[in-house]
Amino acid sequence: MRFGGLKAVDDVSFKIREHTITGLIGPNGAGKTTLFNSIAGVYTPTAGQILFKGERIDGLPPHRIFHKGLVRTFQIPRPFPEMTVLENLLVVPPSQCGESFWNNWFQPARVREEEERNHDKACEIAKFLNLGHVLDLPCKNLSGGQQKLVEIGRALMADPSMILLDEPGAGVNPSLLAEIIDRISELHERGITFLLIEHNMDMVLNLCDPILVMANGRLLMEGDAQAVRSDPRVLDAYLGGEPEATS
Amino acid sequence: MTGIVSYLVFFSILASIYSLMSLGLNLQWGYTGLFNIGVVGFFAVGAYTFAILASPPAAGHIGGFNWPFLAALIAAMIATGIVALIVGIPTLRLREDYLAIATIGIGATIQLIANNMNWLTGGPNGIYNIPQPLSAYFSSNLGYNVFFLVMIVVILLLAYWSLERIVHSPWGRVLMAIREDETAASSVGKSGFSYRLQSFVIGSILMGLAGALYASFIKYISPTLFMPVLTFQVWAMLIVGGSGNNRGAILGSVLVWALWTMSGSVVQAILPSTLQVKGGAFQIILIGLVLMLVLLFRPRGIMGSRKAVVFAGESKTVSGE
Amino acid sequence: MIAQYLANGIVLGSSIALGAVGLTLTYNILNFANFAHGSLLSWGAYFAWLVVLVFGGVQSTIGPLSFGWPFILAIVAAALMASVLALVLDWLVFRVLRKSNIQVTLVIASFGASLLLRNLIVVVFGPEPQYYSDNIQIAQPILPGVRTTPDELFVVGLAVVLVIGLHLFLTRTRLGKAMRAVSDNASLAQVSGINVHNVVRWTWVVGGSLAAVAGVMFGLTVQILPDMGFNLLLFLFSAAILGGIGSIYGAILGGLVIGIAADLSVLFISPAYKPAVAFILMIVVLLIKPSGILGEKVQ
Amino acid sequence: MKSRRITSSLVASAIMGVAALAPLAVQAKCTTTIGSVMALTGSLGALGQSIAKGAELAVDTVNKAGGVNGCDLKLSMLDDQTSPAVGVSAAKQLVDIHQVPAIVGALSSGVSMAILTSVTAPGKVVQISPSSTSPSFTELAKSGKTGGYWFRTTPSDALQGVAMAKLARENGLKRVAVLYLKNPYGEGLAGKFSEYFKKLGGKVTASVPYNPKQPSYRSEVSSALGGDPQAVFLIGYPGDGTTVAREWISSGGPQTFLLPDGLESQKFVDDVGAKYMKKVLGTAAGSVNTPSLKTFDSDFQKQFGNPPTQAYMTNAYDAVMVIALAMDKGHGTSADTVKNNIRGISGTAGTAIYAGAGQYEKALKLIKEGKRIHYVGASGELTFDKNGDVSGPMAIWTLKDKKVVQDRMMSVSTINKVLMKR
Repeated sequence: MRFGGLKAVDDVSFKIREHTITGLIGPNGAGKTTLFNSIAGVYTPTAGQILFKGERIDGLPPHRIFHKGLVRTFQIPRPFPEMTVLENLLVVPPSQCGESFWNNWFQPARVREEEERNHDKACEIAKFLNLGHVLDLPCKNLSGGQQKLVEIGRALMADPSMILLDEPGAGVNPSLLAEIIDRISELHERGITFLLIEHNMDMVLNLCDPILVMANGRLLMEGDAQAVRSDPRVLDAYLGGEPEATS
Repeated sequence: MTGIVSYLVFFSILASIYSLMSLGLNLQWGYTGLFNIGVVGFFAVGAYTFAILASPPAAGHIGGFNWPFLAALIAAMIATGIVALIVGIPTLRLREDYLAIATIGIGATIQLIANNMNWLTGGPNGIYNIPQPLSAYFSSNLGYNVFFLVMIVVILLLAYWSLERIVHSPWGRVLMAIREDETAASSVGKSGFSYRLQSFVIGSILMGLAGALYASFIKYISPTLFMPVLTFQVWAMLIVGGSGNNRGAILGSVLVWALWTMSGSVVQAILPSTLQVKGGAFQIILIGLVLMLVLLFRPRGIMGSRKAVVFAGESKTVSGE
Repeated sequence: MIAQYLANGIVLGSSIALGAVGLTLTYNILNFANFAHGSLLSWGAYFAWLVVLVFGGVQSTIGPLSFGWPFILAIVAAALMASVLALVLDWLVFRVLRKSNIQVTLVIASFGASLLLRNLIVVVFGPEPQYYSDNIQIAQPILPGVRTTPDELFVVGLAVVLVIGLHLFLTRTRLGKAMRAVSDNASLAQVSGINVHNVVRWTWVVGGSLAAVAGVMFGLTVQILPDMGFNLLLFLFSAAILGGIGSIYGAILGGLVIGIAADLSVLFISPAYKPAVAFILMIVVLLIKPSGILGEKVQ
Repeated sequence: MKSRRITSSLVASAIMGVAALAPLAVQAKCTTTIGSVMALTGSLGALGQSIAKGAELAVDTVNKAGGVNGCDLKLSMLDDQTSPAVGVSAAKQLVDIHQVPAIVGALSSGVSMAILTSVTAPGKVVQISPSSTSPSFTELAKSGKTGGYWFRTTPSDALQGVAMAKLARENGLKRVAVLYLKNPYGEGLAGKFSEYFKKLGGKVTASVPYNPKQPSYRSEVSSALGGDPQAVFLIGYPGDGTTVAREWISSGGPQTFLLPDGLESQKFVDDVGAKYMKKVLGTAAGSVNTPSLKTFDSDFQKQFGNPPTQAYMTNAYDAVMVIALAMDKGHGTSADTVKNNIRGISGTAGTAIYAGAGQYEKALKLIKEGKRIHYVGASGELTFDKNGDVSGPMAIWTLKDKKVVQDRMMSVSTINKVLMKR
């Protein structure tokens, strides 16, 4: 992946096994978010392939990748600010009958029935994420942590097989963080695969296996928490004299 | 007293026609964030299609199809929809401001066609023998106008009801999601293009419908009517009434149209005689100012958007990567 | 006959090209379609007219041209004043809205500003057309079948000089390079230590100046009118999009293509459709190659 | 909650609107109100404000001479902003709220026609336009859709086109290019001129329309220049017309100009530069042979402190005079009185009545005595045909010492002779 003359992600190759929580760590500017955006379809890689369940997905637009069951969240949460939490969740379910203009006129019963189903599901997910009491608030009135939960909730509404989480723990107070970690592991047990970028080492080391380490746009190593902790290259990468840059 | 009633009926008919346009624009701008500054172009397509199809034969231009009112009305809406597709398909895929540029172009182009394609539009002389539906059954002018008002209010309510219903459906929800944050919408699987196109076409069809009704009511259309100032009028109506709010769109139309028809007298009363010629300019300056100030201080219009939520400061927007 | 239309097209294209360069610069660096750009063009023309009036008209003339040295001064002054106007506009309106990062809000605000600025001209200077000089230049044959006035040649020459100057500015000076970097990738440029705010200011200055000069050129060869910038806006946008938004050389090329196409179209269709020609060209380009002729990135 | 608020504010604004529009109820003396819709702002604003003065002068003249049927004549004038939608609203206000029997206006054909089809014809109110020249009005009248309520005090384009064709041939011009504004006025005039110029043995080398407010007219002028014309017939108004004329001169076009009434303006000549207009042949509806124009000029100077400078001012003046005289003749103020008596005070039968208060008094006396009169207006003789159109002689104007002057007349019979030609 290049921007002008700059290589942001170069020669990165890895596999994510099903039913894992794979962590992706690395210093600022390592190319993690770029990698993420390439997987999610925001960028088209200049070279290389991205496969999901054996299918090539590089070059597909984000909404097509979503429909394959691969869902993402954003580093800085992007809920629809003027819409309520409930509405944010209700937007998500793929291929809703009522999303077609005509079905609202010609199949109102089907639309209503489906709407009720989605509504129940949204309430359930909101409850699971502890958002039940703010369902009718516009998202712009929520705290940053709650907005992260809304994003996770949106992801769940899609019944995804894999979720890309971009720094779910950043800027979240400790009690909420614990809750987020809790939810992730619970969802993992339900069979959802995760790939998450995180700076909070505790969280990554406790939650993730395996862990990928990136630096300067390259993959440095892959291994479990133990291996990452003991690898001197990782420490080097974090402390090394590379210039800081925002990712 | 009958005079006042008669005038109010007349006023309400025109205000309703503007309301239809303003509702169409509200779907495009208020709910989808599409910046259409060629409203007058779609209005003109509707008006001319109706006039050409519904009129008896006339010298100098194509016509004489004598279509029944309803058929011509529907044809006008279809024609406007097609024009909207032609403008929308190349531009709605691209960045938002391309639509603005394209719509200002289509507005200008349609005005040029209206003024210059004599065989089609009658050129500068316009089309002057447009029939009114059922006018033969009314002996008094006021009686007919009352009938027309009832008809147009029914159409307006129908449009309002349909819009309210559709914007509160899952379809409308996606529209709003795209307006709020296109990237996030795309990350949850909603492709902006197709929804934007639908919204754009439906909104434009309402403008075309307004044009057809105008042509039928006034019985005469000519290129002088389709000046850019009409687009600004409709924008002022929506912004004043509150974009993102269908009731606001209608309220704004009534208020601004009342102001507009009286502003001539107001301008005459306020401005010294040496500046009177520039009254039109002052009016537009006022619109420009209102547009900018509302954007700066009340981005969602005076009535606010659909939900009367507590305003917790400016809408927080999130910067991208 | 064709040669004459071609020549007309080049003269018209020169003004459009300069205006379009300013437009594409602001579009690319500030990231929105600035509908007020046309008004900068009109204001530039009126500023120059004011200066000419201050000098008591354009009595002394240079060679065969219709104007004297005060007019050259007027061009410079107009460029300066239009830059100030652009900066004020930015400070009052766009600076505030830019934070919100919603392009359409900026676009609609610029549209409001354009309404305001255009009609302010009507209020201040009146709606009638004005001319820099009461004298009319008679076109002389310069090539077989081509007649032009000395002023028109001056306009084309000035456009060429400015384009070369702009090229040198963008490739040779630190500021120019910074502008290109910001237009390429603003956040990257910021990281590499470029003062983006400064670049934004200079973008307004360069864009405003070019718009003003385009306005003066247009006023010199046609007339000065409050609506002139707004009427040219479709041409400017078409040129910028045709060449590829963000591409400076594309805008120049686009300006010439639009100018020539509009004037040549008279051979086939009624001159009445001239503005529509620009619009249709633009739509066709958007359909075939959305990034424009010389545009690099697909939006 | 909210809907109630909306409803109440709607009602409030409606009431306010009506209150603002309602005429003053208490009036000391009896008053007869007629209406006027004119472009006081918008693109024809500059034109409209001067034309409005013509109408105001006529009202003043009538009132000085004792008014209509002994009552003061009042003119309620509303602005149409040069927009049909605003124009019909204004006209409807006048008809419904001010209850006027007759409306003078509008100026542009597009606005006048919209008012005619949606307000005055269905509402059975007389409408007299001082300046709408579109041939569509004649067509509409022929089909009976105006109900006979439509009149105009400006001759249709046909007459002037014919007069110009004749004038051009008289001056030995064989090859003329036509550059016309693409509006009903320009199109009508250009069409008639071309038709009769050909019949008279001339050749129209090019007929090129131009749209208002274009950034440049270079290519229009270039295409008009093809075919090597001896002169240009330039149709339009000052403003764009000025620009086209300058472009024409600059492109090396012959400096012989045929100009219609729309460009009979000193400002136009000054802005273009009289030195570039070697020969000017102008036509305008009007009459230099009647005392009416002189009276109008001097009354106007007295009233407003400056001489009248604009085309159609006299036509507006005459429109008001005709309405007043028709009311006197019919001893009433209803729309039908005006409609039915207009032809009884115009034409050629009976005693000629000219402009001015003294003449109006004379007319009142003659009417009382039961004598037939006919009004000869400041814009010329007014003979309304069954479609509400007038025919009259044309004035020929030109430049003398850089000033616009009318120098002779072309009579109705001369024009008719050309019209008969096959």
